[in-house]
Formats: sequence, C-alpha cells, structure tokens
Amino acid sequence: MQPDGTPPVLELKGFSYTYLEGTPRASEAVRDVSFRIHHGERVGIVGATQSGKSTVVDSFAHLLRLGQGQVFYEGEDVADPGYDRGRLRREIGIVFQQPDSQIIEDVVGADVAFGPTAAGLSAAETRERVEESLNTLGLPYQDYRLRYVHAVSGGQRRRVAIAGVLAMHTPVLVLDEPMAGLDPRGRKELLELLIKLQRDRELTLIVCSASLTDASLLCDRFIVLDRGTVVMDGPVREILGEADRLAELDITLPEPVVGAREMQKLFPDFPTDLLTEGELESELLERLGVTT
Amino acid sequence: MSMGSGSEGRGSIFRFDTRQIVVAGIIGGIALFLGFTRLGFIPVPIPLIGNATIMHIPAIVGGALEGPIVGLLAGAIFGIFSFLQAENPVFLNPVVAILPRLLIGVVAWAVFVGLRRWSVDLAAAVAGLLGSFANTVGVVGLAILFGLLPVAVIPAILPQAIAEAVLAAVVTVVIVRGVMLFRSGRTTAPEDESDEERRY
Amino acid sequence: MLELQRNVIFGQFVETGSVVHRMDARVKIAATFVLIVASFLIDDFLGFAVVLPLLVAIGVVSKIPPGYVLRGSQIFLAFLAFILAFQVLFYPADVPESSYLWRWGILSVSTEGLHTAGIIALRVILLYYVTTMLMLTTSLVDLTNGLELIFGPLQRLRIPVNELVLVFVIAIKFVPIFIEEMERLARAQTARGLPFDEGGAITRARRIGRLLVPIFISGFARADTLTIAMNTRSYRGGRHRTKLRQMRASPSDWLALALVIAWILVAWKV
Amino acid sequence: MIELDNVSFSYRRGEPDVVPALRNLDLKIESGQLVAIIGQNGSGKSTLVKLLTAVLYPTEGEIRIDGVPVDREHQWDVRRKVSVVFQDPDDQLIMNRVIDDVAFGPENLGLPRDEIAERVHSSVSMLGLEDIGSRLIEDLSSGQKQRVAIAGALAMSPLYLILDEPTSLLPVPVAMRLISTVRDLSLRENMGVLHVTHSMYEAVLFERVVVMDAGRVILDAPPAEVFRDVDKLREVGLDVPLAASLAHRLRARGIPIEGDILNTADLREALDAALKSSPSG
Repeated sequence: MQPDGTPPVLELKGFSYTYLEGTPRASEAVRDVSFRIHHGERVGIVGATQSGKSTVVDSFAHLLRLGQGQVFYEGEDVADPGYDRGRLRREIGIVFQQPDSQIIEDVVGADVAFGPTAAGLSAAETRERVEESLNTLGLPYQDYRLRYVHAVSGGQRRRVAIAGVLAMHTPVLVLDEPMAGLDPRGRKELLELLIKLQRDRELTLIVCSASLTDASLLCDRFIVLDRGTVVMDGPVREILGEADRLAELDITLPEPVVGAREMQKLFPDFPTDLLTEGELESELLERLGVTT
Repeated sequence: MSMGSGSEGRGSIFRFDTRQIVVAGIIGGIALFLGFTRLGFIPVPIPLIGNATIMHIPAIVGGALEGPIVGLLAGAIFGIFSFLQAENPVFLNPVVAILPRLLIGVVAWAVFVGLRRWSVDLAAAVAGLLGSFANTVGVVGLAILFGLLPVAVIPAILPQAIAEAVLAAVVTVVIVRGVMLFRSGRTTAPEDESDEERRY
Repeated sequence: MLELQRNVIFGQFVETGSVVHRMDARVKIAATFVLIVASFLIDDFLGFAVVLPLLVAIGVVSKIPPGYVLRGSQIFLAFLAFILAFQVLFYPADVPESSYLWRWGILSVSTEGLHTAGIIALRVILLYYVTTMLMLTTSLVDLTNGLELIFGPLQRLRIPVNELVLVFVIAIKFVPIFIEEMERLARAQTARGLPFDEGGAITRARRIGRLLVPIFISGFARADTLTIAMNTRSYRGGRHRTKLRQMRASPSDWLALALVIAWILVAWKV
Repeated sequence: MIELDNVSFSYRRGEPDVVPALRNLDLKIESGQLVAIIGQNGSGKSTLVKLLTAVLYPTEGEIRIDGVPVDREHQWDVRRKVSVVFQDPDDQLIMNRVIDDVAFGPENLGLPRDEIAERVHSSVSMLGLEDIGSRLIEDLSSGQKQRVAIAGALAMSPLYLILDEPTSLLPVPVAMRLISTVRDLSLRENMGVLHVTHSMYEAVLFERVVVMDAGRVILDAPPAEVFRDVDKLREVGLDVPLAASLAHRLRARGIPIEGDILNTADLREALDAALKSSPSG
C-alpha cells in the first residue's frame, strides 16, 4: 500500500481472541481480524457494543495474551520474544473509555508527569511536557497542576487522561469512546481540540466508537466490526454511502445520515454520505430548487 | 449530605442501618474479590509459606473508616470465605476460620480511633499492623488450641506473620489516605516544593 | 495477560444438572452439617471406611469430574502434608519407648503419632470434601437463600438474620463488578507504562495497594448510591419484609438426608 | 400531582458564597404526565430527583406529592408514591437474580406473598424479561440490567416513575427502545414519568420538556415549542434535534415548513407538503 515501502504503523493479521479461554465461561470476542493502518491516517474502528472494538484496541499495545494471529507495530511482531513491550506502550497512547481507570496519581500535574517520568525524561523536560499538554487541552497549567483529580468534573477528568497520554508524545493516539458521558458543549470542544491536535502533530489517530456521529467528523476511514469480524473497511464517505447496511448493525448513525435516509423516501436518489447538517441542508436546498 | 436514614434495627440485638449493611457488603465484596481472583495472595519467597495474604485488609479499612460493626461484618465475610475455600486445612474448623476474623476490624477501629488525633498515617499503619496480628494470633492460637497445629509451628509461621503485618500497614496507609483525601472535599493540593511527586 | 476471571477456580459452582445440583439448598446444607459433625464424632479407621462409599456415591451422582476436584485440591493437599509432618514429628504425648520408630532430639516418629495424624488427616479430608462438594453443586445465591431460610427462626431471638444475609448478598453481587473494575484499571495503567504483572512481592503489593485505592473509593461511592436506591425502594430493615421466595424440598430430598444421617450413625457406632 | 412551591436547595448550608443547586423552583406535574427534564451537567437535575424521592429535603419552599409533603416525617409515604431508576444499574440492583431483585421492593412493603408474585410477574412481563427471570444479573447486558431496574421500580406500583439519566450509559439504539417501552407503559398504566436525560431524541418522545440551567427552569413546554427555541437551547449548551434545527434553517431560507418538527419523519412530511403546494421542486 505505501508506495515508498515503509511498513504500516499497525497491522493485524488474522487476529482472534477469546476471553476466559479454557474456562466454562469462554467467549469469543474477535475472529480473524486483519487490517493495516498507515502513518498519519485517521481511522475509526466502529461497531455496536460487543462487536470486539475494545479487544482490537487492547491488542495494539499488547494488553492481551496474543495467541492466534499477529500484531505488528512498524513491521515488527509485538509477540516476538524479546520484543520491547515498554517501548510499544510508550509509542502507542491509548485513552480508555473510563478516564478514571487510567489516572494513576491523585494530583493533575503529577498524573500527567507520570508517563514522561517513567520514560526517563529529566524533571525539566517533564515539567515542560506537563505544561504543554495541559495547556493544549484547555486546562491552564497554573490553574490545574495542583488540582486533585477527583475534584474536577467528568469532562475535565477525560482531558486529564488525554493530557497524560499526550505528554508522552506518542506517534499513535488511540481514543476509546472519547465522547462518552460528555454533554453537548463538552463534546463540541473536545472534537475541535482533537482535530487540531491531529493536524498539528501529524498523529496517527484511531477512534473507537459505537457512534458514527463524532467519529465521522474525526476520521477519514472506517473499519466496521460486527460480532468480532471486519465487515466493512473504507473511506468514511464510502461507508456512510451504505447507510442501510450500517443501520442493520445497531450502530448509531450520524444525524445527517439519519436525516438523509428519511429524505430518500421523498427523493429516492438522495445521498447518505453526508458529514454535517450543512451538507444535508445544501443537498435539500438543491432538490427544492433553491439556489445557494 | 443528609440522607434519609434507613432501617430501624430496633428489636434486634445490635442495630445497623441501611448504610452499614451496604458498606459492610461492599467491603466484604472487596475481600471476596481479592480471594476469588487470588490478588489477595502475594507470593512471598519464603519456603513453606509461599503466600502472604492481604485479604484481611478490607476488614481493617472497614473498621478504621466505618466503625466496628462494618469491620466485624467484613471480617466475617473473609472468615466464611476461608472456611468454604479451605485451601489450608486449619480453616476447615469454622471457629478457627471465622472467630479471629471478627476481631480484625474491631481492633483496627479501636486503634485507628485512638491514634488518629496524632496522625492519620500513623493510626492507619498501626491499625494495619495490629489488625493483621489479631488475625494471625487468633488463627494460630485457636488452631493450636484445637490441636490442628502443634505449638512448634510458631517459629515457622512467624516470618509470614511479620510479612503480612508489614504489607497490611503499608497498604492500609495508602488506602486510608486515598479515601480520606477523596472525602475531604479539598480541591487543590498544597504547594510544597519539597514533595518530589508534586513538583509538576 | 490480565484476565483475573480466568484464575477463579474456587466458587465455583460447576453446573452439571445432576440430582445433587437440583436438591433443595437447605437439605444440602443440612446434609453437609451432618457430615461435618460426623467428621468430629468418628474416631477410628473403620468408621471412615464405612463413610467412604457414601462420599464416592455423592461424587459419582454429582457428575463433577474427579480430575477437576483433584487438580483444584493441590494446594490443600500440600498444606495438609505440611501440617501432618509437624503433627508426627512434634507429637507431644508421652508414648511408650517401644512405639518410637525414629527419634532425634525433640523430633520423633512414633506409631501413636502416626495414628493420630492419620485420623486427623481423614477428618480434614472428609470436611474438605463435603464443603467442596457443597460449593461445587450449589450456586452462591442458592446457598445464601438456603442459609437465610435455615436461620430464619433465629430472628425471633432478635438476631438480625435478614440483614446479615443481605450483607452477603451484596458482597457476592459486587465481586464481578470489582473484578471488571480491577481489570480495567490494571489494563489502562499497564498501557501507561505501569506494568501490573511484573516484579517481586513488595512491588506487587504496593501496586495492588495503589490499585485498591480507586476500588475502595468507587466502593464507598457505590455504597452511597445503593443506600439511596434501597431507601427509595422502601427498605426499612428486615423485620418489615415479607418474602416471595419459598423453597420446596421434595420427598426425595428428605429421603436423601435421612439416608446420609442413617449412614453416619452406622459409621459412628461400628 | 407533584407540586413544587418556590423550592430552593443548597448542599452546604451556612457556608459563605454557596451557589444553590436549585433556586426558587415552581413546578406542577399532573398525574400521568410524561415529562422530560433536560439540562447541562450541574444544572440541578439530579438534585431535583433527590428532592422528589425524599433523599434530600428542600432548604426553602415546599414539595407535595399528591398532597403529601416531602419531609423527613413523611419520607416513607413519599417513597410509596415515587419510584426512581438511576444511571448505573450496578448501583441499584440489590439481589443476584432478576426475579429476586424485582421482588425486593414489594417485599419491603410487607405485602402478602401472592401479591408480590403477582406484581413481579406483571412488571417482568411488561419489560419483556420473562425469559431471563431466573438468570443471574451479573450475566446480563447493561440494557437488560436497566430493564430489570425499571421492572423493580414498576413493581412498587408508583404513581410517578422518576428516571435519573438511566440511558446515559447505554448505546443509543438500546436507549431509544427502552424509553419507548417506558412511554408505552406510562400511557397504559396512567403513571407519571419524569425522565432526566441529555438526549434530545429521547426528550422529543415526551409530552412536556422542562429545560433547566443553573438551578432554574428556563423553558417548560411541549417539545415542539421547546425545540423551536433553537438559539436559547444552544445558548445554555444544549443540542437541538437535527430535524428541528434543519427546519429552523430551511424556514430562514424561505421554505414554507408548516407544523411542529420533532423528528426527520415530521420534516419529510412537511417538505412533502411544501413540494406539493409549490411545484417548483
């Protein structure tokens, strides 16, 4: 795929995983999942609950037993004996769905400093990283560095969790349901921030979600999972174009797509590959004969 | 926050309200969870012992933070777990398995309440230490009394008792500090340049 | 890597749908109690020999694979061997010179010592076997229900049985919730470079202590909500309650219990 | 009827500069009414729920539920009239099996066994839980658990069912199915429902929408009316259903969109009508 022959950042080859394998409660989470993600891509891994998204995310940083199938990071099999898992985790930053579970220290500044310190950065460098990350996420360093993590709001805690990962300057950023539990204003702010961040730092961004609403604005490619297997993989607009197929998967469709599907009852050829309300509006205006 | 107080335990030998039932259940749940997952057993490189338990720590924390009844009930759950699991034959005797465990939380409560006015950390550490000793002394003492263990076993068990007490002291301080900080309602850490962890 | 639930062996209700599984929990608890008492009453090898076929029968009828029970009993057996070795070597009673097989300082091996240790071993194995079978064939929920019904009459003696049982119900209910929470914590913190499953005893203990802080904090927070939930569902303590659940023991359940009692009486008196 | 007369509430009374969680609330909710309460985090919604269930009591003013004042003395009477379902089912389900948990509330009322069985049976079937009645709650999905919680609340035969963000942890399709079940139930049983939510798509299914901001009610009207006020809602950080917002935009473009637009089907119908009346499309 990559013309210059560089390996993909991440590659899954025939990856399968069963929870509680070998016990009476064993359950298969993913089966034979394969895909490649290249540097600088913005990929949404989407699917209903229980579709295996989180298992796939965990496999990236080798947080699971790796049995069947392989996971490659920059061309190297992460399950190889002697593979440096520590390095892998310093390069792939994952922000999990519940921010509380990944916050280690009780004070905001100290928590953000955890990653850089563990990576062996000097105190001065660490401080700089903490300041930069907190400021980037709209949590002014001077105001927030000494705040207790439990005393800030849920939305702010999510930002602290992201800042903690950001401070490690990982080339890959994985976000699992980044918008869950945020109110509309919080979602909007975080969305804008993430888009800017990805652009400024040329990150490889992976967003994992059961809702296409925000993922469609953050990503340009979707990998769609259904009951543990990849059922669709392609550019966002191409995938949204097949809205009927998506609707069967119990995935939350973006609002403009839901609107467009309704409009198809009026205008059978109405497109569904719409990202914003504005696009839906102009499509409608065009069909209503109003010149824009 | 004032909460509508729940059950009236009047008419029972001892009273407990809804919150105590719930807290004791949840803390007992933490003890069970440590046991079920074997997280409560820390491998110790001492021959003959193999494992030091931290399963009694919920009872210590429960006693220290929520009073003797919660500590006692959490200890009871720990005791019933060791009786039913009975990996160690000593605990097949329900008296050995359960009775000493009832004391863990009560001892921890008394120690913690007595010492907290000087220092919470000190109180938590001593509560952990003595709560842990209450467990070991009670179990070993009763086991010897029932003839399940010979007196000569004491020197062999001593290192484990010390290891568990020290672990309990360390872990109790960490947990009590965390929970009390959370409950304190304080929003900002003190500015203290000497504190290594907080200089960022 | 981190799959705590894979380690859960004790618990561990193994559903085989057998007659033993379907028995009324109260009857099973009563039978277990009888066998526990028996283990203290019987004091000779002949008595234990008489009990043996009963235990084998229970094992066969329950359809629990014997290999599974044995594998899960390794630690128990190791502890038992350790304790018995002490029993024999430090046998305290004065025994006639003739029964010493070996002696070195305070350590000795005597026929009396071996005999006593043998009886203790059989007692302990019997106890272990019956409690293990009870656990393997009865879910924790049925066990709790059974206990509540058995001890229900104590309520008249002003012992708050209902409340005590509720404490257990809540404890059992939260185990899977905490397991999930801990797995999530451990995974997320590992991803941030705090390896969970590496290091020596002290390191592991400190890490687990640290991971327990959020578990306790979330536990206390959950306690607040659950208290409110119980209050809003009109919970005012056990004595106001009536119960939906009634257990029905079938005649065959009673018959089984009678059989166990008769068998034990024979074993005791022979 | 639920009546709130000039109700205020502050969490830390007596401290200086305390921001009250609720300020001078006046609200009347008829029996059998379906009401959605929306607002940002911190707008006072959850405090309101705690007041209505006699978990907290007003600092000022008075609340009456069917004439019973909400105070410490009447807490148990209030709780017989009102049932509540919280955000996280794990924090409110008490027993381990579905049936036992649904029975928990009626058991607390000291009802005879037959009546408990009857109530459990009917609530379980109303929520479609017959097949999983004897399953362990820990093995259920979050959507199923939340159904169990609602069945448990229904078994109390409340006059009012209060839902405190019960859908915020659920996937959207599951949440929508749950809310339509509750809506049907309310209509059938003539039970009042107060549903606290972030989701505008759930709110449009209710008869009346109360919008809260900073401890006050800022809008209180049928959904069609509330969601017409696009600018005001956005101002307090709330979303507007896409159809309502689009109708707003299209009207601004001079397209004649008649009637109340709450969902995309309404919009399609209105557009259809507009197309038929002016053949330009």
